[in-house]
Amino acid sequence: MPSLACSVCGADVDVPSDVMDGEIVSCPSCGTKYIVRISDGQMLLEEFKGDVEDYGE
Amino acid sequence: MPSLACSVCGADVDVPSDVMDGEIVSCPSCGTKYIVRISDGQMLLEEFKGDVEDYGE
Amino acid sequence: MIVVKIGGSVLCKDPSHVILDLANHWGECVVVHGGGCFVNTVMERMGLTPRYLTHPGGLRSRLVDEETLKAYVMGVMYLNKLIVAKLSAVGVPALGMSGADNAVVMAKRKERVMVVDERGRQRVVDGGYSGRITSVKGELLVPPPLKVLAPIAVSQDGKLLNVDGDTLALKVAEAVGARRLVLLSDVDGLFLDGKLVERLDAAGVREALEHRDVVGGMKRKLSVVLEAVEMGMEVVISNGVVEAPIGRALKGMGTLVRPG
Amino acid sequence: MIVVKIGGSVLCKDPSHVILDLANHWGECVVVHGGGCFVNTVMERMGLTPRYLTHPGGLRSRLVDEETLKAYVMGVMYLNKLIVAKLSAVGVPALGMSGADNAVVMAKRKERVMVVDERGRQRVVDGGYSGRITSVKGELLVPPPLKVLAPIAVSQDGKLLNVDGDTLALKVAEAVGARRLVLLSDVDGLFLDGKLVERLDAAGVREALEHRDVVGGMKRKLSVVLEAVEMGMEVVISNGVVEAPIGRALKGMGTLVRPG
Ligand SMILES: [Zn+2]
Ligand SMILES: [Zn+2]
Repeated sequence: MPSLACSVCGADVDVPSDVMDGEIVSCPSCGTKYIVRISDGQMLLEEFKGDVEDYGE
Repeated sequence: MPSLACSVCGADVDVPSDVMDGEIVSCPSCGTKYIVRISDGQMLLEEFKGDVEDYGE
Repeated sequence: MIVVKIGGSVLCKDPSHVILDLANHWGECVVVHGGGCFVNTVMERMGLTPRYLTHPGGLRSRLVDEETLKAYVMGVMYLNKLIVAKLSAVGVPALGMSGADNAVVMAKRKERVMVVDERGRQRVVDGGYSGRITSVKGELLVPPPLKVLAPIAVSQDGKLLNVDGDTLALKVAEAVGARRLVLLSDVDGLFLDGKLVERLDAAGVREALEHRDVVGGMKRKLSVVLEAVEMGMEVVISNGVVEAPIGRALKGMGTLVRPG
Repeated sequence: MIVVKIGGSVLCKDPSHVILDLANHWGECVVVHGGGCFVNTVMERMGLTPRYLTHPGGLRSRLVDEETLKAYVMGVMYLNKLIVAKLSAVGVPALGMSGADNAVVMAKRKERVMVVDERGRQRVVDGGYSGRITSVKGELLVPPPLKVLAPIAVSQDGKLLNVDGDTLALKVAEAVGARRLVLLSDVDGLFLDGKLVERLDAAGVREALEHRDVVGGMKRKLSVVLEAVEMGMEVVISNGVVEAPIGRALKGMGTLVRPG
């Protein structure tokens, strides 16, 4: 399972091996939520700021 | 070729044997124009009063 | 003022009663309509398959790509003109509008929406041509003539966007200061455990939202109802395919929801 | 007042120039648009084959049965909303309308039309859902906002009807007392013997109507032009897919037809 560094606390954030673009992951250490961004084979963590439509649920 | 009586002058108005509903025929004697109306195998002549869209030509 | 939302199911089944009844009430109404069922027919005819997004909490929304948007705008605008034409025949001066007309309903494209994908995982995807309503020009919606509003909004940069009809009705009601919101569909109201719920307050709506019978379209509708009653409006969820449906709704027949 | 007819060919090819130019002229304009080419695309997508009637004298018109009417209304109303949305993005307050809105354009269904059938014989057939315009409420079409009118009329009994866009533009011009009528399509004007005709008077139009190059759509257009100049209007047939097409037309570029 690949992992990326949390930009807040530096801990390893695990990413499922079958991850898809846009998937939500959390840092196991500080709880920061991320959106996994995949483009051109590169994987990045984008901080999840909540500016996403969740249909009020 | 079937024919029907002109309701104006009584002359025989010829109708083509392959006539279709709505076709225009004229009385050879007085010139009155008719619309041939066919329904349920019955053929009738309806006087053509000109209240028909002809696109101004 | 009263905002009357005519659901797509009413338009697809039998719009004649609500159109006739608008002749009695139009002077104090704004109409918002839906069209989902007809849009699906149009899409099918055009060889497009309706697709939906499932959101956390179970709500679903239409996935609106470019081709779907075309079919959507065509379908709902056809219904809009059908309504307006029928209203003119019963003597109601009616002006059909989309939100793009006079930019009366503006929205922001939902660039990022949260979905639950096939594998049950939460994912952020592009929302396509769906919009979140940002403004409604209420002063342009007051009769006469009766305004009949299709569930289409316009973005700042001039793009047409799909918006949810019930949500639009709520925003319109807010913008015109309506005290009553009538939601007409092809069912008699909210059913819980097989029984029609005749009266509800805000707390009751919150409870109902957790009920196992409340799913899909009704869940979305109740979220809208909750917002409306929290603003102090009276809401009726009622049947639109029966005689004099607006009169019936205003008498409280169906599910009447009051703030208190 | 100026009536600007935007042909379907302009909308299908590139409506951006005329929309931008309307920002300069909208205060004194009414827009009427077409949509034939897009309607054909919609019909094709829906598995319908466009059919036409040929009339004595050679004019052709669309055969509008019930399914065709649906595709027609959907297609032209989609274009109507596209125009209005794009206008809103360039700051033009625009209200898209069909003739059914406020019953602004009323028509009578063409119950009996004369055609020349496959065998070359004249025959009276049902005209389908095509209408002959009986009234236009000009006072509802004056800006602001700019009115953008789709070629749809309504009958007394509330049926939507297809009407010809050029003819609608003429009737609108008459109703609002317009002095100028601008007909925009994707060609530079009237071509006879391969050359653009820059100036014409009524007599010249009558002559041109007999010219072998004048067939189909151009024949219908010239009949409309003749009626317009006989009412004292100035008409320009001009290109709508070039920069500043309205400004160009008002300078007389294209085919300028004057009464005298
Ligand atoms: Zn962390
Ligand atoms: Zn005779």
